[in-house]
Parts: sequence; structure tokens; C-alpha cells
Amino acid sequence: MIGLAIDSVLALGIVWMALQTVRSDSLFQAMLMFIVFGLLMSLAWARLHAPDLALAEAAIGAGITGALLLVTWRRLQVHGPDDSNGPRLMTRWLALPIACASALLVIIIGWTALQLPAVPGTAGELTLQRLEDIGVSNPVTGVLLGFRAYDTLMEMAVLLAAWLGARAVATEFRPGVLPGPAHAEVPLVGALLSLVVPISILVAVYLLQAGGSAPGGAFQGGAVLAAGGVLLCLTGRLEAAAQASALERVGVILGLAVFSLTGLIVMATGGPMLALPGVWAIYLVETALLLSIALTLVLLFAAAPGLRRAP
Amino acid sequence: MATPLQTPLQTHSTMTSEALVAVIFLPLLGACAAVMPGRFPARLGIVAGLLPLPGLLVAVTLAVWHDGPAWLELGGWAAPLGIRLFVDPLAVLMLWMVAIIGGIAAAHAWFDFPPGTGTGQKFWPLWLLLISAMNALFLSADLFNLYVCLELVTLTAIPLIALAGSKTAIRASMRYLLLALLASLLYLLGVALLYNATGTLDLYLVSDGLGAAPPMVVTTALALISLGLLLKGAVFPLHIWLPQAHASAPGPVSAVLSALVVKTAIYLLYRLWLWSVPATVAAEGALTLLAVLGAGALLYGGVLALLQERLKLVIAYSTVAQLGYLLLILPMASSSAWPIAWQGGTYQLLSHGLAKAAMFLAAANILHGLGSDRLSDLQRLDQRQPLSLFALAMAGVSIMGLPPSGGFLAKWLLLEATWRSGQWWLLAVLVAGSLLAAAYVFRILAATLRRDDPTEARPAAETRSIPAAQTACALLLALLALAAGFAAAPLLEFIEAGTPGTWSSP
Amino acid sequence: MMDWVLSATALVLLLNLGVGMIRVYRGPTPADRMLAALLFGTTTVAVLLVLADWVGLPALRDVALLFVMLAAIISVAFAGLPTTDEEER
Amino acid sequence: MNPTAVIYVLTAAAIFGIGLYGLLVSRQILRQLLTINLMGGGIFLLLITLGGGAEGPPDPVPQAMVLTGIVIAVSATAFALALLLRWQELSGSSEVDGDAVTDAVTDALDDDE
Repeated sequence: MIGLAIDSVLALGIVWMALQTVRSDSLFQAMLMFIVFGLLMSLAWARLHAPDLALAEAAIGAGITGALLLVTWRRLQVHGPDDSNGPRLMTRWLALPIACASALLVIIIGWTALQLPAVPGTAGELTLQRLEDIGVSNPVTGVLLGFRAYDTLMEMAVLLAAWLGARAVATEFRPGVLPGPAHAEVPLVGALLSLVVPISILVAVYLLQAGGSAPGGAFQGGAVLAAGGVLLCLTGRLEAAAQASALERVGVILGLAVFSLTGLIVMATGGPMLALPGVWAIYLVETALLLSIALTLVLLFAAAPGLRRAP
Repeated sequence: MATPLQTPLQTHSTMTSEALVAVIFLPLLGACAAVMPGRFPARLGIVAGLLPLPGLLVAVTLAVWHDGPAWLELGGWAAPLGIRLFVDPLAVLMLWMVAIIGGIAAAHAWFDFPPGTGTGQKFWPLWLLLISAMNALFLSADLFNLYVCLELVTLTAIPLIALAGSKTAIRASMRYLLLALLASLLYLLGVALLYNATGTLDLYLVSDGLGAAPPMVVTTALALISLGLLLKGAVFPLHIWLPQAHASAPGPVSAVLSALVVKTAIYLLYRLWLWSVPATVAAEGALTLLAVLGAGALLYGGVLALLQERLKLVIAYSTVAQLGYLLLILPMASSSAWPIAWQGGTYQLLSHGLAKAAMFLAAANILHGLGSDRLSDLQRLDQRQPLSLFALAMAGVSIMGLPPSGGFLAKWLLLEATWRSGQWWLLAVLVAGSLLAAAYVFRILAATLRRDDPTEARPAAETRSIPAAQTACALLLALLALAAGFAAAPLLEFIEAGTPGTWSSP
Repeated sequence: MMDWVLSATALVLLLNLGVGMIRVYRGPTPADRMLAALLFGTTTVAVLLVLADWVGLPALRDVALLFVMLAAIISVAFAGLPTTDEEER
Repeated sequence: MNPTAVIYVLTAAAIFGIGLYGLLVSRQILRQLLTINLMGGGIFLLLITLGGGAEGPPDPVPQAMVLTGIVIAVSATAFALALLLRWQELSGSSEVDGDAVTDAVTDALDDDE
């Protein structure tokens, strides 16, 4: 009974936050609501027995996305007129029919989903039966780097495309778009950094290592490492640079290149494409993925082609 | 109605599977190389990523020609567990289009975006990634993997549009992006429902489970997926993002967008309705509805193309119209004329791709040379850029469907199929669509041949010369579009071998 | 019994979050929002720790750990944002 | 279906609908991006709940799908934000001008190059 009460409170919180994200008049407030929405989603994943997702949602969904939104909002304020509190609706007369249509869709989706019977012999059940063939005991890692490794590879290409796209549309390099250096340095920041940054590296390595048998993996680890990098940007330790250095470029393509080449080498030696030969290969690929994910996310956050140490 | 595809044939020789993998991974690794600084890695990436594709495709084509369609299980995991690639005549045809159009457009782009420097650094990694993503999409047999591929196509195509840099281009990119993301989400929601209804994500295994699933679930899932794809494929009335996006992109990008990128969604609609959905479930009504949308596109796009004042916008609206043909064939899937309809539809896919890419490249040359692509500024084009005009005219012949072009053959087959299946309303739409196409193509040609009004004419000093190779690229594509009308017999035979619903269990 | 206590605790903590949400929503000053956000971090960690036992997934403690780290970063991110009148609405 | 699952399925549907409504009626691009992310969250929640998350560890395949989806969502959002910055730089506004329907009509006759 109390269990249901917990679920209801959580569900109501999620729906309310979603509603406020859409409805609140100030854009800044909408973003805050969205970040809280991400936190609550993370709790929902925990409740739904999916700690892998709770980790990912906390680090990527709420953490990195939230930071990206806040910093972009800030840049919009600095570089243009403020219209974030202007009229929220596109066309008032369309709002009601669209609301009705959306409500109808909610009913259809809810009704449809509730009708779904349990289907035996799903791909997921097969995964659990065949997990030993991969050599890791965390089924999610098994799917991501074993059975459906191709998805993960293509997803890395999507992340690369996002960076390439952001680089392509960033017209000119505008120094000072990162907040931080403009403020007087608070004495505690240095101490905080010397504590948090090493911890973020430690946690990233731990999550990567744990991914084989427990929740965690390259994506969560990469996001945590990226969070450390974001902190360095926010406190002005790292600055945007007009060009990516060769090392940064290597870092961005590292995950995709190592993953593809491993797959191709296995294939060339007579194995099937993208079958990683053993757990060591999984960790090798995952390490490359982690580094690429972390670097790409930080570069996306900085909205700059490259980064350099602040003088 | 098409029967579901039975258990497919085994994987062919390892050489074929290696060629299939290379078709996806060479451009992908090429993109990685092009990210690195300097001219050499960029050139290496472009050449190694694009040049071997035709050679690889010859091997794949021969294998499919002799032994029929094939699977490749990635990682060695069988279907419901892992992801597999599937290659059949339709997929082979699409891969050829990517290789040819992508290759020729790349040659055209080489001059505007020199590899390894300035904008070239931004352009080439995205371009190669887009080629790789389309190849991956045409080969993938997994619904969720297709979602990832669709996102990759979107997230590489849109920055390429934005590279044009104009206000219109950025605005069009923004709108395209928002609608494309919405489309992906609709698709993903449908896939989520399908997975839970059938327990599999495999495009060709879902059909087994669909018969047993509650009809409401199947209807909702298929409706959501189709809606997403219609939005991505810019099918009337969801085409609102297309004209500005295609018209404001850099020339080679416009060519690939119109010839290939929008086709990815239509291709998936074919796969979904003609392969995944078993005959017992597919409602005749749904296919007819899709055809009605196609008819709407054909007429609306044709009329709007007639109203445009800028060459690239005419061509872009012509794309909206020409996509309509591809949906018109669907209601004939259950008739005896289906093989002909299928040949016609697939041939339209091919010939429109070639002709439209040729038109966009020619338009890019004209825009670049004259500094404007307003129809009123195009007069005396036959003296200023005769070869670009020639390419435009030849591609126009194919778009109108005049003999001896590939477009003529496609439309002829479509007419024959509608005639035989007795779908008179389709016949009427086909004729009206062709008349509209003729009208807007002739309008362009008339504008280019006009020579009165010396006051309005721009001074000749503004005319810039175009690298001969760029003119040649447009000409080559136009010639290919025309040549598709000759020696079509083996190609049509190959297409017919892949008609959905004709394979039986091995 | 233990289960009951755990779930009741989780519920109370969640309701706490709800009260915090109201503060984030109403503001009115950035400081209010900031403090509420910090409360969020702390309470979420507590909820996760309780859930770890209630749901029976020790791995949720890792998630709690991650939240502690991210909370520090979010505070800095907030502090990095200048206080314009924008936020005070 | 157990009551917990029912609660989360309905929540998922509601978030998706709220997101869709927000996307279609908002004129601020940043807010439209928020709503797209809301819709994605709804789909993810649906996948995990239907995958049996209410009773025990959910089906690993949807979990992997959601994990992939989260990374794709952040990639798309990051690119969209970069594009938005560029749009604001060129137009001086971070809003969509006019609404999608009337825009399509004006675009048909429009060439502001």
C-alpha cells in the first residue's frame, strides 16, 4: 500500500514537472523544472529496478543536459535581446485543439500499452539465457557491447556527428562565452576542484570497471568524467579555443575508430563482424568509448571546436 | 497483398559479407580520417571512403543476382538476439544510388569545399558520415538500429544544410531539425510498442508476432511509425520543412538531400508495409490512405513548383511532387499488376534520384555563375552556361517523363500497372502529375531561353566561370538519368526478382 | 516490519522532495531556488539509499554516490550563473 | 498488469502527450527542445515499464535501447543548442517566427536571400 503511495507521489511529481516545463512563463524556470524532472526520472529508474539507467539519467539526462541548457540560456542572454519571457504560445487559437489532440493521443497510447500481453521468448529473455557467451554478467553491458554492439557503434557515430555539427554551425570563436572567469574567484573553488576532479576520474574508472558485472559502463563513466571537465570549464580552468588540437581530434574519434577497427580485425581473421573476442576486448573498446564520450560531451558543453588551459 | 518474407537465405560467401561491411565502414573510417587536421588525411578519407564503393557493389550485386537476397548476422548472433544486415535487389539499388550520386556530388563539392582547409574541414567528415549512415540504413534489418541510423542521417544532413550559412538556411535547418526529432520520437514510440507486442526488433521477424498481437496495439504502432516516416519523408501535408531546407543548402547537399535522404523514409515505409506487415494484418485502407497522400503530394507539389520564382525552389517543390509517385503504387500490392507497379515505383526511385541530383547540381552551377537563381535572371542562359542548361534540360526530360529517359520508363510502367489493376483514380492522378511536371519544367526552360528585356538583364560582368569539372558532374548525372531509359531490361529483371511477396521459403 | 519502515521513510522523503519542488517553482529569489536545489540533491541521495534496501538493489548506492558528486557540480554551475533580474521572476 | 506498472505506463503516456503539446504550441526554440526531451523521457519510461521494471529487473534489451536513446537525445540537444545560438546571432531572436502552418504558406512565395 505504501509502495503504491510512493509510486503515485513519484509519478505525480514527474507529470507535474513535465507540465511546468511546458507551462511556466519564465524560460529559466522551465529549464529548472526540466532538470528536476530529470532527477525524478532517475528516481523512477531506481524504483523500476534499472540502476544502469538511474546512473545514466543522473549523469547525462539531468547532469550534462542540464548544464548544457543553463549555459546556452546564459549565452543567449549575453549575445542577444532577452525574449525568454515573451509570449510562450505560438498561436493561441491553435493551443486548444492541439491540447485536445495530445490528450487523445495520451489516451490511445495508455490504453494500447495497457492492452499489451506478456509475450514469451522475447529478445531480452534470449539475452539472459545466452549471457555467458559474452563473458560479462551485467546483461545491459552484454547487450550494448555484445549482442547489439552495432547499435552502440552507430550511437558513437551520432555523438561524433553532434560535435561535427556543432563545430560546423559555430560561426566564429567567441571568447568569454563560458561563464566563470568573469567573477571574482571564490577561495573555496580551488579546494573544491582539487577534490571533485580527481573524484570524478576515480568514479569514472570505477563505473567502467564495474560495468562488466554491476550497473555502470562506458556511457555512465564517460558522463561522470565529462562532469569533471564541465566543472573545469565553469570555473575558468579550461577555455574555448578556436581550433581543436590534433590530440583532441584523436580523442573525439577514438571510440568510433577503435570500435570499428577491432570489429574489422576480428572479421579479417575469420570471425564474425563486431564480435569482440573476449572480455579484454570489451574493456579495451569501453575505455576508448569512455574517453571519446567524455571529451565530446565537454566540447559540446563548451560549444567550441577545442579547449585549452586558461592562462 | 504481399505475403510475409519467409525465412531468408543463408549468408553468402565471406567475400560478399565483407563487401557489405565495407560499404558501411569505409565511409565511416573515412570520416574519422577527415576529422584529422591537414589535407592529406582528408583526401585519403574521401578517396578511400567513396571510391571503392562501386567496386564493392559489383561484388554484392553479382552475389544477389545469382543467389538471391542474403543476411549477415553481426557479431554472429542470430536474429532476435542480435542485429543483422539484409541485402536484396531493392537494397542493392539504393546502395548504388548512394555510391553514384554521393560520389558525383562529392566530386562537385571538392571545388567548393577544398578538403582539409577552411569549410572543407567542416564539410567532409559530415558528408562521409552521411554516406555511411545511408548505407547502414539501407542494409539494416533491425527496427531500433534503424532509429539510430535515422538519427545519424538527420544529424549529419542538417549541419550540411546549415553550412550554407545564410539566414534562410539556418532557419530551414532549425525547423527541419525540430520536425525530424519529432518524427524520430513518433517512430521510436511505435517501435517500443512493436517490441513489446512481438518480442523482437527484427524488421522481418516482427511479422510472425503481429498476427497474434491485439489489433489495437498493432494499429497504433504502425500508425505511429508511419506518421514518423511520413514526416521524415516530407510527404504531403507534412512536407512543410522540405522546400526551404533543400533550396537553401549548398548545391551538392541539395542533390543528396532530394535524391537520397528523403528516400530513406520512403524506403522504410516500403520495408514496413511490404515486408514486415503480414497480409493478414495489413489493411487495404491504410495503403490506400498512403496513396491518397501521395496523390496530394503530386498535385500540391506540382502546383507550388509552378508558382516559385527561384530555380532551386522549383526543383525542391518538384521533389515534394515526385515523392508522391512512390506512394501511389501501394494500393496495387494485392492486384495482379503488382510486379509492374513495383518495377515502376522502384524505377521512379532510381530515375528521380539521378535526374533531381543533376538538376540541383546544374542549379548550383547556374547560381554560382550568375549570382542569382531567380527565373527572371536566367535569360540567355544558352549563351552563358550552355552545358548547365543542357544538363538541366535533359534531367527535366526525365522528370517530365518524356522518352527515352528513365523517368519515361518509370511513368510508363506506372500507367500500365494502374490501367491493368483498374485503379482509374490513380491513372487520372498520374496524368495530372505529369502535365504539371511538364508545365514547371517548360517554365524553367522558357525563362532560360528568353532574350528580350535588355533592361532587366544583369550585366555580363557578374557572370563567373565554373570549373569545367563541376559542369561535367551535372552533365554526367543528367546523362545517367537519360541512359536509364536505354538497356533497362536487365535492371528491370533484377528489380522484378526482388518484388516483395514473391519469395518462397527456401 | 523492516520493509514497512523503509517504504514509509521513502514516502516521507519523497514528500519532502515535493515541498522542495514547490520552492523551486515559486522562487522567488535565486537563493531560494539554489537552496531548494541543494535540498534536492541531499534528499535524492537519501531516497536512493532507502530505495536500495527497499527495492533490493545495492547498486543504487552507486547512484547515490554519483548524485553526491553531481550535486557539487550543479552548485558550482548555479553559482556561475550571474543573478540577473531574469531569474528573480 | 500490476498496479505499479499501470501507474508508470499512464505517467509515460502523459509525459509524451505533454511534451507533444508543448512542442507544437511553444514559440521559444529552447523550450521546444525541452519538450522534445520530455517526449523522449515518456517513451523511455514506457519501454522500461512494459519491459517488466515494476516487478523485477526489466528486460535488458529495452534497457540498452533507453541507454542508447539517452545518449542520442543529449547529442541531438547539444547540436540543436549550437544551431540555436547561430540562429540568434543571425536573426537576433531565439524564437520561431510565426507559426509553422502560416509559415509554410508564406515560404511558398518567399525568398529572403
